[in-house]
Amino acid sequence: MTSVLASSRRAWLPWAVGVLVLAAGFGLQTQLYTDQERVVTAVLMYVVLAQSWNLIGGYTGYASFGQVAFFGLGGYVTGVLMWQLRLPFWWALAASGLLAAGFGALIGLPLLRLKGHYFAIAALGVAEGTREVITNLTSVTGGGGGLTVPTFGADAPTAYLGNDGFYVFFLLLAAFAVLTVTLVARSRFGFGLRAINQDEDAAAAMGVPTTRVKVAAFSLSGLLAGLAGSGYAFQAVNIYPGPMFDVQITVLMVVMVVIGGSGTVLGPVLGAVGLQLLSEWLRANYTTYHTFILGTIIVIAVVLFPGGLVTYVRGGLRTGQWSLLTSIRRYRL
Amino acid sequence: MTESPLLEVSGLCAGYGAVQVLWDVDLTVAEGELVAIIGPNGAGKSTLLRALSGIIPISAGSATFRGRPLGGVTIERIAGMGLAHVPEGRRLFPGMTVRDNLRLGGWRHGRAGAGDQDLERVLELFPALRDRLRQVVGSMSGGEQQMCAVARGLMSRPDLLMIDELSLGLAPVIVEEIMGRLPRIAAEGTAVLLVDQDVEQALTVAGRGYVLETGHVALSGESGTLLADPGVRRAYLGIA
Amino acid sequence: MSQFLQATLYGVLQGGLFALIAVGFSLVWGVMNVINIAQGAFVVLGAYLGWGLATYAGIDPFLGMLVAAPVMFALGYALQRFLINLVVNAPVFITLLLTFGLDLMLTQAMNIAFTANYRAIPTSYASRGVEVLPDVFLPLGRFLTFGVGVGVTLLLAWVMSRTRTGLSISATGMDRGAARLMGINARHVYGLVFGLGAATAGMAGAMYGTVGTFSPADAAHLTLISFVIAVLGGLGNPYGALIGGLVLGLIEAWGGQYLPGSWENALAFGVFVVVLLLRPQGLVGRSYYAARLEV
Amino acid sequence: MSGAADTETPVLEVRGLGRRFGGLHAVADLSFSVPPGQVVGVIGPNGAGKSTFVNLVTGHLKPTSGQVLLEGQDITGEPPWKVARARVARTFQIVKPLRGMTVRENVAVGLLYGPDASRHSGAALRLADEVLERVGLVALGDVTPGELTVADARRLELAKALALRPKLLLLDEVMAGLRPGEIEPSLELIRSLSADGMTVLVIEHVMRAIVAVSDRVLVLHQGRLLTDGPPREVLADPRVIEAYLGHRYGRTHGADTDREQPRD
Repeated sequence: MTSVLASSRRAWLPWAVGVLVLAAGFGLQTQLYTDQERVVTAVLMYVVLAQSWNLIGGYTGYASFGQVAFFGLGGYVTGVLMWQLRLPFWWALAASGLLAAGFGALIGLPLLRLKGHYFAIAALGVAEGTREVITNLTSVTGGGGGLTVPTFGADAPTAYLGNDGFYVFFLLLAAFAVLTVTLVARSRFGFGLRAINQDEDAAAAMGVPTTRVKVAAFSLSGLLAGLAGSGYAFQAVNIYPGPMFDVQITVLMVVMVVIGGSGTVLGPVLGAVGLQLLSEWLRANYTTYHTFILGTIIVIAVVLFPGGLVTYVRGGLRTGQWSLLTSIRRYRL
Repeated sequence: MTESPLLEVSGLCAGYGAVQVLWDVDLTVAEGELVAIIGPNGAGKSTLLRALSGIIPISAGSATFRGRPLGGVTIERIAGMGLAHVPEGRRLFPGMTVRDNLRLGGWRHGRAGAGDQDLERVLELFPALRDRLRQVVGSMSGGEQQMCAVARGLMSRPDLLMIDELSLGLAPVIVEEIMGRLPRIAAEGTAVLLVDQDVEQALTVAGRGYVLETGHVALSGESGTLLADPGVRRAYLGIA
Repeated sequence: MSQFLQATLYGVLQGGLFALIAVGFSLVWGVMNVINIAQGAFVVLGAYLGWGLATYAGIDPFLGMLVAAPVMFALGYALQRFLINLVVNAPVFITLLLTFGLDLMLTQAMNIAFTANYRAIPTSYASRGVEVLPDVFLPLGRFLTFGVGVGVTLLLAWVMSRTRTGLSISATGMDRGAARLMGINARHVYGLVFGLGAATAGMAGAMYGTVGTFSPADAAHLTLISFVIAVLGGLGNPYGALIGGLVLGLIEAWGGQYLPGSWENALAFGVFVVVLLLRPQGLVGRSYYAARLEV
Repeated sequence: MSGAADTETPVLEVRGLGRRFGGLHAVADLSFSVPPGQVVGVIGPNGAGKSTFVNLVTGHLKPTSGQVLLEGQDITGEPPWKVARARVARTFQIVKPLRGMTVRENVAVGLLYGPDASRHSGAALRLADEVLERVGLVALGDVTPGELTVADARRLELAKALALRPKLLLLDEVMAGLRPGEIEPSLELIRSLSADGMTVLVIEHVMRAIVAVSDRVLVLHQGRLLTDGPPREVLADPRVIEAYLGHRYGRTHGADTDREQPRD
């Protein structure tokens, strides 16, 4: 996580670490019980979702409160294609990703003209509206009663992947998401996104076609969330509009990215892994108080590290300033 | 004058974050005095007023008002001490009527204060506002807005009224009208610290003046002396 | 025809309650630039307060809300003054995350204290109805909640525009820096605003409990409703909340009457997004709210 | 420096350019042209419409009337990024550094997206050092803009503009807030850019800078062109003094100026 120039001498290091982590992911699988394997699978899915939000909210600076729309859409495209048309999962997966990306471009064009929180809430409206449309297209989607992806026997276009299969699927998808964001961060496109995040007028004055770049970022973030939704729908078998478009999923993406460090490659990964594991651990050990404690932790983290953990550590390493009160001094009234 | 001045600034430094704008500024204003601060754009005039009213911190030097230090005091408290600041761009509450804006100006006197007496006093100074009391300020002309802003500042019966860029964007005849009221305000006991770009106007109404240039006090003295000083024009136009 | 009138009446009555649910959310957002995700939880908490007073002390919920309001006000004031104030100048989605954390805490605390079961605040009169026109019934309970909703919202509008304290709130929302230059204590004003937001939410909750069932799980939906209404009407404006509430109430009532399934919800969000794209400042909103926060 | 023949196609030409905000004419009926290689000072008191004019040329604002031509090509109403890719670069009066990026990365954005778009960020970052070298900021390449002094922040603003390798450079108060000693290097830089054939518009309050560097000065007042001519002549114009120092100052002191003028 060093700057591009400084890392040019040791450019291989992050890649090596990445490959090692991926290998460790495969190794870990052999050591896990079924329940634990499911937990880690969920963690990996959230890595994908957090990186999806990171692209548009973290790098581009457009906080989308409707990101779950892509997840839900991806899930329903897969569900409908496998249920109604008996298409194999892999085709449905590709279709889900492409449709979610297309949807991102479509709604991005009008929505990304809005600034700040107006964009955020318009995206929320789109997500809620999409859920309602899915709910009411009963003949296609099964409506509020949900739909069941055929998974067994001759009926199934693709055989169920099982716990091990979905673990590998989401491990590879998470690797793909992290790789995508890493490449974006270092590319011309990434420079454009960061410039837009800092100052759109200044970016435009340096030749960045802001609308085009923003829409592309939103579309790419839609692709990642759509792929995650697709895999989730297949894994869950029974899907319903409520859970597929749950606004809490969006909020979790935001929390993970912000707490980890938005606009960094590593932050969202740490945020997703840390928060999801913590949440699962609390759920297992403090069933009753689990969301209460989680809420408390979020409140404390937001007050102490509003810029995210990665940003805090990086700042500390650079300036030697580790005071936890810095951000309070900056943001209090 | 033997007693200590109303406002005393010495060696004041201030700026925004790491960026220092003012360097070692010395300045005094006595009770009931009308003082002008002039200087070209970017000289630090507004920054000085912002530092005095607590909007930005004073990084070095001191400023005292009635002998009490202003450094480290919150904006609200400084306003409560009787130091009113009419900010650049007027900053009226745009959706409110003139009357409501004026009422808020008298905030520091609490529920009992800011009574009809104060209102009557400022309306007498700016009679044009009398017919506008129920008008929403956003819909008024720039000149009327500036009158309302000055009147709002006076509603708190301050000991010192600081006005930032009074003439900005206003027609000369309006500027003349508002500036013409300032000596009377001072005569009635409220000292005035006027920041403006209109050198002639400002120095005509003020008794003394300071010329700021790139964050320093370049010149200071009686208005008449400054008006005749070629250094003033040099500060603005860069040539003699 | 009577069906249409009945739906319209129902929509208007529902709209009055919606206004009270959302007005505090809108005020907090408009004045402080804080999006309070815990708004729905405040409403549900108010409902539990009303329920508790009715169940254990036998206090009628329409009186109980007068107890709920000051309790919620104190809670809101303290939360702002001691917690939210620490990050109130941070970018808007930082404060949003903070209130999201609060929402999780409050909702789960209510789950623990009251269980997730659905409850209602029964009264002897709420279920009665009066036939105002042939085949058009006025449900008494909903009529009362409408009256309270509209009444309190208008009262808040009056307070905001006519009283000294209200003026200081409006002024702080329009230009915090200028308000502070008048000597207005912005920290206190923010506490008041958050307190008022919580108090109106609490009253709305007590009303909400008399006309239907509630549980902690309703919090998210209630926050979402507040979102839609605040944006439809325009931030920081009680009249805007009233208009937004009525628009949403009517869309839901008419849509529910004439559209199959739950298309009315899709319609509501469609209108929401279109309003945002065409008039981001809301139907009656003005853009100057929360415009100046730099000092 | 100037020496451009009138027959040459002007780098910039504006015809009847105007912009209204509500009832206010921020810029009204502005017409003039700038031949290649000229350094033109644009002055005027606060609110004269200088920054609006810059925004109209670069597409950050759309004009309500008139045209902007770049080397004879109509670019009126084009979005800012297209204008930038046509090699029109600008600085902002209130500096707009990309705060979350290092100084070097700031400049790289222009190199990646500008007219000579390089595809690879690594290459752009290396090229950025050349631009930083020119403005004297190369030693601070790894610093974030928040840690820069006013003078360095202005240099960065300039470097971001130069990353586009512009034909036409609009400098909106790049010297405001600088200490006298810091102004000379900026002037030196403008002269050297002009020597390379770049056309420069210097919008400035610091008069001595304008005089020192400009071939020609335009004075805007209340959105209109007040005068246009050689710097010394323009600054001696009583109307200009009046616009700056107030309406009576010009009358009482204007006469002195005529007497002082022959000194140079």
